[in-house]
This record gives sequence, C-alpha cells and structure tokens, in this order.
Amino acid sequence: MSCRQFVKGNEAVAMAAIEAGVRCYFGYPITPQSDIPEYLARELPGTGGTFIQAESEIAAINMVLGASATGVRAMTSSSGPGISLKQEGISYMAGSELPGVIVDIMRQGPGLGGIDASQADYWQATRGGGHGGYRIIVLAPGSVQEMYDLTMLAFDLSDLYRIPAMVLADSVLGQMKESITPNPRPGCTLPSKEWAVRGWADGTEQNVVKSLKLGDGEMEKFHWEMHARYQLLADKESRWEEFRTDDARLIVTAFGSTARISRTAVEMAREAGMQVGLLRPITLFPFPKQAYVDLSRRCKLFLDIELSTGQMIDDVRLSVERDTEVAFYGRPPGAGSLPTPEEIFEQIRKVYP
Amino acid sequence: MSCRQFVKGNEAVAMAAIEAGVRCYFGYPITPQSDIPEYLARELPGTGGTFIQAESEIAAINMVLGASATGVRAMTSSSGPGISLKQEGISYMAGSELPGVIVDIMRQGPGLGGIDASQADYWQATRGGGHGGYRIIVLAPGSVQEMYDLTMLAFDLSDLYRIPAMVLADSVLGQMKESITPNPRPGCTLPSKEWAVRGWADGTEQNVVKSLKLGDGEMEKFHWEMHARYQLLADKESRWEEFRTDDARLIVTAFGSTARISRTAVEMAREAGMQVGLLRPITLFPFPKQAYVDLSRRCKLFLDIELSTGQMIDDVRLSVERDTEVAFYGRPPGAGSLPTPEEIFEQIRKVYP
Amino acid sequence: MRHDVFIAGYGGQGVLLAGNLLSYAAIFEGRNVSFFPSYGVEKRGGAAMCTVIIADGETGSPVVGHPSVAIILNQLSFDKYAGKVKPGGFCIVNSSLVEAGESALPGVTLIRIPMNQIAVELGDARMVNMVACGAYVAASGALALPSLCEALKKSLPERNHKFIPANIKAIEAGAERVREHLAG
Amino acid sequence: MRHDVFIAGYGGQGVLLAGNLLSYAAIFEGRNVSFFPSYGVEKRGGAAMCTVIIADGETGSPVVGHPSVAIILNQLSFDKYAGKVKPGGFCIVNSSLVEAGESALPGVTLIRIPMNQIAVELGDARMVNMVACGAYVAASGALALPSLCEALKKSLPERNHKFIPANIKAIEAGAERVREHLAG
Amino acid sequence: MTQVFGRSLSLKDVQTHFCPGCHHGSIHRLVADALDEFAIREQTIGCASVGCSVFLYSYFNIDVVESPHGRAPAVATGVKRARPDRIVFTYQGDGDLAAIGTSEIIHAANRGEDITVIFVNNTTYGMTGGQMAPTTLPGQKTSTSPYGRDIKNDGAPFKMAELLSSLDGVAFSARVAVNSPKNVLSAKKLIKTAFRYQVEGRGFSFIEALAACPTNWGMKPLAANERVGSEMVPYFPLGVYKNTDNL
Amino acid sequence: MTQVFGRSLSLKDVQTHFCPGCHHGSIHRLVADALDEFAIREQTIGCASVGCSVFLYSYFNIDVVESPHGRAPAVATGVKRARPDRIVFTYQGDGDLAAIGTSEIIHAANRGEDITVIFVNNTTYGMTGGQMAPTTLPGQKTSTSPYGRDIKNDGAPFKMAELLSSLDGVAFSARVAVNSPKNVLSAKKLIKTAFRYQVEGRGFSFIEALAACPTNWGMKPLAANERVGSEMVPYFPLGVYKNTDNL
Amino acid sequence: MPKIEIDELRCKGCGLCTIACPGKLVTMSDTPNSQGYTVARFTGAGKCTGCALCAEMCPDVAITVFKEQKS
Amino acid sequence: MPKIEIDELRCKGCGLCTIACPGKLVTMSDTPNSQGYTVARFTGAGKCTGCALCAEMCPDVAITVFKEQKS
Ligand SMILES: Cc1ncc(C[n+]2csc(CCOP(=O)(O)OP(=O)(O)O)c2C)c(N)n1
Ligand SMILES: Cc1ncc(C[n+]2csc(CCOP(=O)(O)OP(=O)(O)O)c2C)c(N)n1
Ligand code: SF4
Ligand code: SF4
Ligand code: SF4
Ligand code: SF4
Repeated sequence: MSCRQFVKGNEAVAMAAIEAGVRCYFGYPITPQSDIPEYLARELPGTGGTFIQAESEIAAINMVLGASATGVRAMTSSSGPGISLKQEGISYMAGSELPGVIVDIMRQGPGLGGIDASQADYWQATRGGGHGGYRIIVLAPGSVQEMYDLTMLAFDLSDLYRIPAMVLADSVLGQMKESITPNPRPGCTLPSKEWAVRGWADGTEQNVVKSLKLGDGEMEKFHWEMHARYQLLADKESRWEEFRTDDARLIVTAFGSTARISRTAVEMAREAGMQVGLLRPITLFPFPKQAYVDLSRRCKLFLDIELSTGQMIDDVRLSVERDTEVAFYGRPPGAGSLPTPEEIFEQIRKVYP
Repeated sequence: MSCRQFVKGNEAVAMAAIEAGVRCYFGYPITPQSDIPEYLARELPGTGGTFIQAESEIAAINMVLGASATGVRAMTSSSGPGISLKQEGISYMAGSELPGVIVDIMRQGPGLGGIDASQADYWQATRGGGHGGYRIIVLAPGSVQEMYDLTMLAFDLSDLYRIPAMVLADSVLGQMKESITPNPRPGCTLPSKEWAVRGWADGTEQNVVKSLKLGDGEMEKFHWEMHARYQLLADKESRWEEFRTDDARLIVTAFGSTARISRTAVEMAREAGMQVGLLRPITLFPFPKQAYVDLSRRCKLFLDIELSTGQMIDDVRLSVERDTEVAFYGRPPGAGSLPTPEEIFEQIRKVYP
Repeated sequence: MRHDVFIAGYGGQGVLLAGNLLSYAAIFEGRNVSFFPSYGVEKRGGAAMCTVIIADGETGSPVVGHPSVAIILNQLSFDKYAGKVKPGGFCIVNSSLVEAGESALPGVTLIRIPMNQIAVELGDARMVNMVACGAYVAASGALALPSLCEALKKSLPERNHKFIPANIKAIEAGAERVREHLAG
Repeated sequence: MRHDVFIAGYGGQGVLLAGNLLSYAAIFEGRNVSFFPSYGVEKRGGAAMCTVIIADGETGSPVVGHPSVAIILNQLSFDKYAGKVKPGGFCIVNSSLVEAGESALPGVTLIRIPMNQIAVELGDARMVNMVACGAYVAASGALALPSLCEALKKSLPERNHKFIPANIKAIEAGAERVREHLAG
Repeated sequence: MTQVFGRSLSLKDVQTHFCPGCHHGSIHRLVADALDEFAIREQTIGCASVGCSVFLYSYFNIDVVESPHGRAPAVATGVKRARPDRIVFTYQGDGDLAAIGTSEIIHAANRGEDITVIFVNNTTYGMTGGQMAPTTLPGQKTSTSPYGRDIKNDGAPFKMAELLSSLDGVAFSARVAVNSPKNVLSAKKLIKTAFRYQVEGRGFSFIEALAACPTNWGMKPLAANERVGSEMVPYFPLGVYKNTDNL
Repeated sequence: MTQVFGRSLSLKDVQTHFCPGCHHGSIHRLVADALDEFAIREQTIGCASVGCSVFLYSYFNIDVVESPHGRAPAVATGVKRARPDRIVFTYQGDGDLAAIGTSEIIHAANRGEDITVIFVNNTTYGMTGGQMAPTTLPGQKTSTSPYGRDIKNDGAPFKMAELLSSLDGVAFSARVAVNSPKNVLSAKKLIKTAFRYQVEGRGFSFIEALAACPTNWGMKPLAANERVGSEMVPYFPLGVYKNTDNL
Repeated sequence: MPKIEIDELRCKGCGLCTIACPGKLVTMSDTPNSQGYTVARFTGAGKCTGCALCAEMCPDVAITVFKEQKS
Repeated sequence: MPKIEIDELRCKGCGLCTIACPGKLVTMSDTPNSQGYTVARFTGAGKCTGCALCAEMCPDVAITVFKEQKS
C-alpha cells in the first residue's frame, strides 16, 4: 500500500506524463483541467523538462507540434473551448504524422457552457473536429487509476502509430480523488524517430515535417495509408471492458464517468434479479466494433447512455448486428447535476425485456 | 436570357449574399474561396454594407458573432484550416442561438494539404467540429446556380431557426463558371429578432446574448430544445434531388461536385442499359433520412461516392433500411486529380447487381 | 461495508478539507475511497460540496443520489441537500447557522450541533469542519477517531501542522456532542 | 450537341482568357457552358489549364476524362494532356513550343500551328491564345467565328477593348491555318 | 437630508459574486457612473469577456453580448460596425486581453474601432484560480509560476497601456487604479474621458485599471489593496499615455 | 580564375518557384549566407510559414518544420525548447506574421525566445493572390482593398520592427531592403548579426526585410524593385531599431 | 448632520472603507451577517462631513451618503 | 580578366542585374529560354571589374563571378 497515492484524476494524468518521459508541456489554463498545468509547472522543471504557459491554446498546440517534430515527447491539455481552438493544429499534426498527446477534460458546451461534466465532445474527438479528414487515437479512462494508465498508453500508441492521441475524460474524472498505484513506465519497444528534425549534425538526411502534399498521387496515397493504419489500430489496439455480459439480456454501454455510474446501476439491476451487463469502450478511436459484434450475436438489446443528446450512439448502431435494438438514454448534464445510479437503474427497468 | 450571368461559384455566393441583404462580411483570405471577399470588398460598401478583412479567421467569426447579435445579417467564408479556427466561435454562436452564414469552400487536408477539391470536411460540418454538442445547418450546392440559391436559403433558414448555417462546397464549385439567374430574394416571413442587442432606446427589455448556462436545469433544457429544433429541421427542411431512381436497381449517392460528376456517370450507365439512379442530398444537416428510407424500401443496393475515405457513408448507413447494402467508392483527391465520369461509371459496373 | 456522505457548506467553511480528512482516515484504515468535489462557476464561488465514499470493495459510482449521511454546514446547503439523505440515514447539521425542524426529514435522524459555537469556544471559528468530522465519525461509526487524528498529518499542509492538537480537540468535541445527543 | 475541350499551357499564355472567350461565344449562341479552371499551389504558379464544356442541354460533369479536343500551348501540357484526347478527336498544338510526333496520338488528329510565330508576325506575342481559339473554332465547328469576335467584348476588360481588332485578326489567322491544314 | 452618494442608474441593485475587496466591483461602478454621466445607458451595448467579469449583464442595466475568451474586441467590432449609432465597450481581464486576446486587441486598436476598452489588470487569472497572467509581476508566485515568474522563461509583464499607445488608431489610453479614494476619483475622471471620446466619435479609447484579487493573491482585502500601490503602481505607472484632445 | 561569387552551401542548387524579380529569392540567399558564415547549417532547424516561402525545405539544405499559417513563432518555441542546442529560425510573410500570427510573434518576442525571425514585408498576401496585408500602404490598391487601403476602415500599416523593439525580450531588431546592391550588402550584414545573436545565445533577433512582389503589385520586376525604394522605404525606414551589443 | 448608511446585506467586510474615511468614522464590527461576513459599522454620528470617500472606496456600493443641501 | 557567367536556366529575366552593374555590362537579350524568359546577357568581356554587384542583386542566384586571385 505504501506506494499508493491519493490524487485527483488530473494529477494522475500529470504524474503519468512525467513517468512517460514527457519533455515539454505547453498549455493554457481552463477549468476543469488546470490542475494538470499546475502540477507540471511544479514538477516538470525538476525533471529537466520544459513547462510553458502558452499565450493561448493555439500557441500551445503549435509548440507541441514544434517540440514533437524534434522527436521528444510533448503534450498539451485543455477543455471544450480550448480544444476547439486546437483543431487546426491537431489537423496539421495529423497531416504531418506527428505524435503528441492532447488531454481533453470535457466540460459543458456549446460556447462557454459551464464547467460541469459533459461527454458532448465525443464527435469532435473521434471524427476529427479539424479539417481535411483524419482520425486521432482517443482513450477514455473510467477511474483515476485509468487516468494514469491511459495517459501512459497514449504516449506509446501515439509514438508507435505516429498519430496524435487524446485522453478524453470529464470534470468528474478530472476532479475526483482516488488512491492509485503510479505504475512505472512499461518497457515497450518503439521505432526510433528517424523522421524527426534534428539538424544534420546528427548525421541524418534532410528531414522535413510537413503536411503540404502536392506531388502526383501523394495526397491519395497518404489518405489510403492512414486508412490502413486506422484499420491496424482497430485490429490491434481496440480496448474495452465487459462486466457481467455473459448471460446478459440487456447490455448497457457507456464510456468514462457515465460507465462508472452505470456499473453501479447494473449491480442494482443484478440485485433486483435482472440479467444486465455493461460494455465500456476504453478506446473510442479505434472504436471496439468487434466487441459489439460479438455481444450483439448473443444479446439483442443494448442501452446506450451518454452525457449528451447522443453521439457515441452512432458508433454503437454502426457496430452491432443489424437485428439488434439500441435504446438510448441521453443526459446532457446541467450545472451541478449528474445522473445517479438510481436514475440509470430506472432507465434499465424501463427498457429491460 | 438577358439577366443571366456567367460567373464563378464563389461570385455567385457573394452575389446571393448581397441580394439576401447581408450587412456585414468579415473574412480572411484563403484559396480557393478568396473570390468571395474580393467580390464583396468591391460591391458591399456600395450597398451601405461593411466589409472588413479581419486579422484572422478567429477575429472574423467573432465579428460575425457581434454583428449578428445586433440582428443584422452577417457572414464569413473560408476553407479547411480557416474553418477549423472558427470552430470555437461557431460553438459560441450555436450556444447563443445566433444566426449567421459560414461558407466553406473545401480544399484538401489535413493540415495545409492542398487547394484542390475535397469533401473531407463533411464530419466537421455536420457533427460540429466545435465543442459542446450542437449541430449547424449544412447546405451542399451542386451547381453554380445552387451556390447562389442555397446561399440565399442559408440566410433564411439561419434566421428562422436561430442556428448558424453553412454552405459547404469545394474548389470545383467555387472556381467553375456557369450562367446563372440571380433570382431576387424570395418574400419569406421571418420572426422579428426580439432577442437582438440594440440598446434599450429601442424600447426593448435588457437583451443578453450568451452561451453560459448555470441556472438549475438551464443547460439540460437548452440541449433538449435544440434537439427538438433539429428534429423540426429534419421534418420541414430536408432537401434532396433524385435522378432516375424510380426503377433503379442501384442507387448512387453523393453530394456537391461528386454528385454532379456522378450524374454524368449514371447517364452513361443508363445508356449502357443499366437501371441506375442518383440520390443527391442537398441538405447535409438535416440529413434527408426519409429519402433514404423510402428508396431503400425499393432498392437494396446503394453506392456512396465521396472525395474522402468515407464520412457521409455513416449517415447513409444509419438512414437506409437495415437490409440494404451500401457499397463505397472513396476518392481522396490529389493535386490536380479528380474522379471522372468514366472512373465512376467503372465503379458502377463493378457493383451493379 | 460501504459508507457514503455528503458534506456541504459555503466556501471558507472547509468543506473540501473535511472531505479530504475523512478520505485519508479511511485510507489509513486500508479502505477504498473516492472523493468527489463540486463547486460553482469556473473555479471559485459560493457553495462548496463534496461526496466521500468509503468501501472495503469497489467504491462504484462517484455520484450518489441518496447518501446515508449528510453533513450540512449552512442553511442553503440544508435546503438543497438534506432532503436527499436516504431513509434510515443521518443528517448532521450545524445548528449555529441552520434552522432545521425535526419534521423536515421523515425517517432521517437529525443531529443538531452548534458547530460555530463549539469552534469559537475552542478558540478558532475555522474549526467548524473539524467539529463536523468528529460528529460524523461518532454518528456513523464508519471510521475510528484515532484514524482521523492520524489523517490530519496528511490532509493539512506542513505549515499548519502546529494546529493539529487544536483540531484534535475540535474533532473530539464534535464526537462528544453526538454521543450526548444519541444518549439523550 | 455537346463539345468539350481542354486548354493547357503555362501561366502568362492566356489559357484562362481563351477558355472565357470560348465560353462567352457559346453563351452568345445561347448554349449552356461550364468553364472549369485549375491551377497550381495556392493561387499562382507555373501550369495553367481549363476545361470548357458547351452543350445545348445540361453540361453535366465539369470534370472530363477524355475531351474531344485539346488545345496545347506548351510542351509540358502536351506531355500531360495530349494523351487524354478521345479517339476521333483533335489535338491542336502550338508547334512553336511543342515537339509532337504524329505517331504520338493514335486515332487523334494532330493539328500543328506555330502560334507564337503567327502571333509575333501579327505584332504581339501575347495573342497566342487568340490564334488558338481561332484554330479551335475552325477545327471543331463548335462555334461560329463571329460569336467569338462578339465575345471579345465580354471577355476583355474595358481598358483592353482597343486591342479587339488585333485579336480578331489573330483569331482569323488561327482559323485560316486550320482550314489550310485540313485542306492539304 | 438628501442622498449625495448612491448607486448609479446603470448599475443593477443586486449583490455581486465578486470576492470581498475585489476591485472589479469598484471598476464596474465607475463605468456605470460614466454611462450615467453621458446618459448613454440606453444606447450602450457591452461586450462581456470571459473572466470574473463574465456576468457583466447581471450587474449592468444594459444590453450585453458574451464574447469568447479574448475575442471581445472582435465581437465589439462586429457590434459597432453593425450599429455605429451605439456606444460599445468591452470589459476584459488581463488573461483575456493580453494573452489569448493579444491579436484581437491590437488589431481593433490599430483599426481605430470607435469603441472603449476597459482592461482590468490584476496580475493573475482570477476566475480559473490564480494562474500566471501576462501581467504577473517578476518573481510573483502563482499556481502556474510556483517558483515565481521567471523573466527568462516567461518574459516580462506586458504594459498594455503603453504598448497600445504606439498604434495610430488609438485616440486615448490611460492607466488608473482604485486602491485609494484619490485614485478612485481620478479613475472616475479618466473613465469618463474614455467614454467621452467615443461619444464624440474620436476613435479607440483604452483604460487599464489596476485591480486587487485578494482571493488569488492569498491576501486579506486590505493587504491586497495595499499591494496595488506598493508593487503594481511602481511597475505599471498611472497616468494618461495618449490623448488626442489637442490634435 | 577562381570563383569569387557563387551559391552558398546552405542553398540547394535548384530553381525556385518565385516569380521573376521576387525578392524572396534574394532574402533566401542572404539567410543561407549567414548559415554558411557561422557554419551552422548542420545545427539549424528552419520553421517554414504559410506563404510564398512555404517551400523553404526545397531551397535550404537544412531540416525544416512546416508551421500553420502565422504560428511559426510558436512552432519555433517548441523546437528551441526541445533542442536548445540548435539554431532555430522562422521565415514569415507579412500576412503570416503581422495578421493571423500577431499573438504568436508578440509573445515569442516577449518571452525572449532564443530564435531568429526573418519577416518578409511585401505589403501584400503573395501566395493567395494579392489581398491587403497589415503592411499594405495607405491608398494601395489590392484585391481586397480595391479602392485603396483606407486608414479609417483598415487602420494604418504596422511597423513591426519598431513595435517589437519595445518588448524587453527582443535583443535585436532591424529593417533591411534588397532593392539595390548597397542595400543588399547591408542586409547581408544585419542578417548575419541577427544569427550571431542566436549563436551567442543573446535572445530574440528580428529582421524585417522589405520586398517586391511584382506579380501582385501588377508591375514589371524593375518597376516593382523601384517601388520598394520610392514608396516603401519612406514609410518603413531602414535601420537597426534595437541592439543589445553594448549592454 | 451628514451621515452614511451601510447596507448590511451588501457589505462583504473587506474593510476598504475604514482606510478611506479621513475621520476614521467607519470601523469593522465582529458580528457576521447572514453570509458570514463581518460587516462595517458607522461610528461617527455627528462627526461625518459627508465627504463620501468611504462610499467611493467601497467595491460593493454598500454605502449611501446623506447631507443637508445648502440653500 | 574578371568575368561573370549567367546561368540561362536559372535566369528569369527580371533585369535587376542590369541596374546593379556600375559599368552597365549586363543587358537583356530578347531570346526566350526554355521557360519563355528572355534572359540577361554579359556584354562586358574585358571591362568587368568582378565587383559582383550584379550577382549580389540577382534574386535567382543565376550569376557566378570569376577573378584572378592576387598573389
Ligand atoms: C478558450 C478558453 N480558454 C480558457 C478559458 C478559461 N478561462 C476562463 S476565464 C480565464 C482567464 C481569467 O483571467 P482574466 O482574464 O485575467 O480575468 P479575471 O478573472 O482575472 O478578472 C480563463 C483562462 C476559457 N473559458 N476559454
Ligand atoms: C489558417 C489559414 N488561413 C489562411 C490561409 C491562406 N493563406 C496562405 S498564404 C497566406 C498569406 C500569404 O501572404 P504573406 O504571409 O504576406 O506571404 P507572401 O505570400 O506574401 O510571401 C494566406 C492568407 C492558410 N493557408 N491558412
Ligand atoms: S477571484 Fe479575484 S478577480 Fe475574481 S472575483 Fe475574486 S477577487 Fe475578484
Ligand atoms: S507572388 Fe509575389 S511574393 Fe509570391 S513569389 Fe511571386 S513575386 Fe514573390
Ligand atoms: S468597503 Fe464596502 S464592502 Fe468593504 S467593508 Fe466597507 S462597506 Fe463593507
Ligand atoms: S537578376 Fe538574375 S534572374 Fe534577373 S535578369 Fe539578372 S541574371 Fe536573370
């Protein structure tokens, strides 16, 4: 127990980043994620890393682009409005095949909205809120421990596939405190960054990091290569959690904080003798389609629950077997209001076959 | 014929905006849409309107927000990178229920990409590239005449529903010249803008245009109200074009320039004696689901064609009857390369039952 | 065994510190904890509230609809949260600032403690939250008093460790009052 | 009846003006037209190319895979576009700048016109595009020469209207050359 | 007995959410006074920014547009160009105006937009909990400069009143404080002057108001008020940096 | 016979896409000379911006990162902070640096990032076809100021070399031109000085180079070159605006 | 006699008025109001000149000042 | 004798070199190169001082300058 630490989800993200060897953090304050820059402002310099509070989210993502182009691990974090401002930069990183980690601690929108939890940035994160057609890796933690573990994973996947990676959580996960085990960085072999700009003194050929593609067929080739890489991601990196799905006649599906709340509701349903299970996607991109295919072979009724009027529901419907019904409970949260297990249990009762 | 004019698609957009009574244009140059600001810089001041070349796309969209908040018709236009930068502002407009027209003449991406046509901003436009969960009205012209007509419509729908409206075209439609009839602004009755900020001298109560929602239940209410408004849009404003679908055994579906090219391919197929039709969505949001439902009752094979590796395909799959097959031909275009009718005819041949 | 509690008051009453204190005490006892704060606009502002869940197994949902116990430090919080306590539960209110009629909460044991008064008597009005924690421990039996005293080290910044003895007094005073209350 | 033509050269050869000229001539004749230009990086740059479609009915796809006619003003364009002309079609090349062997285009009639030379003879090297347009009209019969002359008014900015007579000469010279070519 | 001092008409009779000793309250009051002075309340449209002053509409009896963080000058440009007959002002914090909003303020000022900008410099990000601002003083500890602002890493604090004065479009620029009755009175005068410029259509007018943020400075209100004079004024000298009265 | 003038090592032996008489070519050459002078070609990382100079990597024998429009100073900050041992420069046009990139250049300069910025001021947006730039001269006609730049509507042209000099973080700032052999030679000297500052770790160095854009000015190369001296230099005086050599 | 009135409900107890009054006629009480702020109190009946400096200084516009009109 | 060489393929015919040469030894030809640019030509054999001002001025680095080394 000694090495366990009682920390906020946001702090867990920052701790994991340092353990993952992040060299540069560039960010701009915004609630409910400011604990991340605040933690790193304190701790990163001590590890020889760079912390800069950028003049804006746009400057921050472009500093990440520059640092990442040299081959070091770099990250930024923000929430709704700030993430929107980063879309051009993220699109450039994707177009330049640059790794880099972006943390989005979701708050309410649209616009200034409010600082309480929301899951309405699902589409922005998984479809590419930026221009030009690209995807980024999106990981959705469901506990403070996962805030730590998935931040670590985000760096590795991003380096491995040369695709920006996003940790997508919300103010519940960012602000809640739990005891975690700060696991050491896993030994994982990554390709060396041949492509990085270093100055030729490092004996490399000229390296150019760019997204402009004017050569004959260059752009088509890029898009189909990325398409294949996304497929590879789906095959090798899809992650999800199942809870009591084996004999389930109804499968609740939700991600992040909502999944955490739903799990308790599922337990209530089980106590009430209902055969209900939970399917929690951990990777939102790649979306764990296969899990839905397999489960929908056995169970023909799903209940999708989101802190929005419905976004992930598209991916669920596109994933399950055609003869599967997908019910939906949307709960765009308001100031100080979140769905309770009781509330979700009520919904389970309503749709339970 | 006398009143017909031979103009670029971009010019048609600008002409329609003036006819629609736009009072303010704020924009920043970017190929392939710069003809729009260039035309308006010449012509708008003469009508007593304001043209400002903003310091950035971000400033431009926020100037639109401010002008629109006073109740006048305001617009901006851009392409990929610039549209990404506008996402925060668009999210604020959506959250503040402000009308306003945004024109996106799509170019290639991600990143700097290239200036040739693309349709890879479909998701960004229809899913809300910005944060917080909102939709905007998205109109997709298929000819220079429609560049004119749908720009006009965009202003009316935006005012009517208090939702920002986007005209989504690409460099083919923006740059090509055709003869159009610059129809006069249709007499359409719109609610007066009670909500606009004017200064109380106008005898109004205090008006506040904002997106921050902290009241108990205020945010939930907003999201469900908008949800209902989107449903109303779908019911009343869905627009599409069908070409030879009546006896079709294969229905090609595509929007914008791709639909225009595909139509010629469909004619080639008909000449070759194949029963092929075309379904062209004109409104991308609301997506004309009903048209797909109805046609997929009769025809069980669709071929979706996009200048991307596949985005609208999600909406097509989510719309057709479950037992309908949806084939896909993705064609992320490259520098100077576009699909030809011959090429698409080839694809029709491949999948034709 | 699973315990959940709401702690609510206005900013400055040390609501979050109280939540942290209970959390660290539970951790000291080797239990699992999740602590979930919530506050007003952007970062600052009037009301402060947090939920603490203590469990031997998984803590489950950080969001609780009906806690078994609520610690209420001011009137606003009482009006907002007291009603949520689940039947059979406790509601510990700071009677120095809260008007609460017995009848208000059918099926819920109302424990009135003049926390400001006690704190002031002990010489520091800011110890209201400590009194409250003592009261909670005595009323719920969820934690042992000594664990609470241990937890002070972790939940207070170094520079405030000098106040630990005073805080312990406040905690004990709170606990004592509850015992009396339950006794008679 | 539907006519489509590629016009290609380098920036400065007036490719787009030529396209506009043909378009306006067709409009003058009451036909439908679509004119589709394409150029290099962002806005400026070396190669210039455009497609003009003239039809009595719908013009259909602005993108054409295999045009019935191509007007080629320089070598690069020849190498890139000449091969696309559909069998039975024409390829009108500016032989002043283009090396083109008959054999190059099986099934396509190659019409070689020394456009630079003709233009220079007529006193202005910049009229290459006019010579090309004349040649096209004569070769394709898609439009009547007078319409072209009419169209000059619309396609040239006011300040250049003084050049219209010279341009008409260039157009006629281009047409004349084609007649000779086709004759013998 | 007659009332010789009370609440201005333009100010709603409600309690603010500002912390005890927060100077936003004083600055709000002085702006309201100016609107009353020129009787322009009913012609005025305010552009709220994102910061502790986001609730402008709750405290002012005027129409208000909310602007995205940093963009108030662009929003105000849109408002003013659409309604040139209206008085338009922005009210922005230092994070809002001098960090994320740098480009918008500089270009609105350079265009000489006929608006008034009230810039509240409290050397920190108040609403988000006290992070470093572009105006945070050298060595000042904040939650994102835990070891004190380091000029080498973070650069020197921006002096916006001076910086903007160098732009042709700026007609009036001054820096005020509200940490003493004397300063309050001259602040009142200069804020009125700023609005007078707009009433007279003289172009862009700018007020930088030094303010205390007791909460995020971790100080009691009186100590925070004290700091304004002892630490801020020496670095950010008060006074008029530009005026075009005698042009 | 020995060669006394030729192509610098840092410059690739290829033809540029620049229009005839475009000064980008000359400025590229002078930057390359500076890299040769200090033998830092193999330690240098260039940050290309979006504009006619976007192909930096095609012409320079160095590693290059492409930056989004206007963001090169932020990208360069990331590069330099990650590789402080490298020489980092940005090359930006006036639309890129003084319009959309205003915030990034001002904050990078204020932080005193140890980078060199080459700012090419040709009073227009070249790559997009000649729209109005923040540096377009009063009355100058462009495709988005068809009636000539109107100070009242568009504001006055920005003088970046002067504006940036006022920031503490800036160690060196100068304005040069390449419209005559004499000016080319002094430009060469000052560009070398700018890089010398970085080699010596002296902080942010800035060069504003006045340039001709014959294509979008609608002028023949010689006339455009002439205009630089006759119209631009009077408004944008050449010279050193800040240097910290004798500090 | 000029006098001031301090609105108990608006006062946040910041104390700025106390340093503003030349006569030190405004002091802090130790009784908290409903929001827990210990409010300021006017202790200068008779000595107040009605200069209104305390009111000018109050960030919460909690002070109103009264005076006889010269006639 | 100092001399310059003008690379026909690099010259874009802008003419800037012609105003740079103090001796007016560089002039424009009217023969277009493969790209249609009418290139500059060196007409000063014998008179060139090797000052290299034309080369300094050339935006396209099309001019190389040669000189005897003093020994
Ligand atoms: C795009 C964006 N980034 C960040 C934020 C978070 N945020 C809200 S207010 C604020 C700054 C507040 O500081 P300041 O502007 O100095 O005003 P103050 O609160 O000090 O009055 C920030 C960073 C936001 N709302 N939007
Ligand atoms: C975000 C964004 N907005 C606009 C553009 C379009 N664009 C490309 S280059 C450019 C400006 C070019 O002008 P300048 O920076 O002065 O450089 P020059 O071409 O004159 O050398 C613009 C607006 C873009 N690529 N990205
Ligand atoms: S946080 Fe600071 S700026 Fe915000 S209200 Fe409180 S004292 Fe004022
Ligand atoms: S457009 Fe202007 S800046 Fe661009 S290459 Fe041509 S001359 Fe140079
Ligand atoms: S200044 Fe105002 S708020 Fe502060 S103590 Fe005095 S009366 Fe109360
Ligand atoms: S300066 Fe260079 S490019 Fe221009 S004409 Fe002379 S040699 Fe040719």
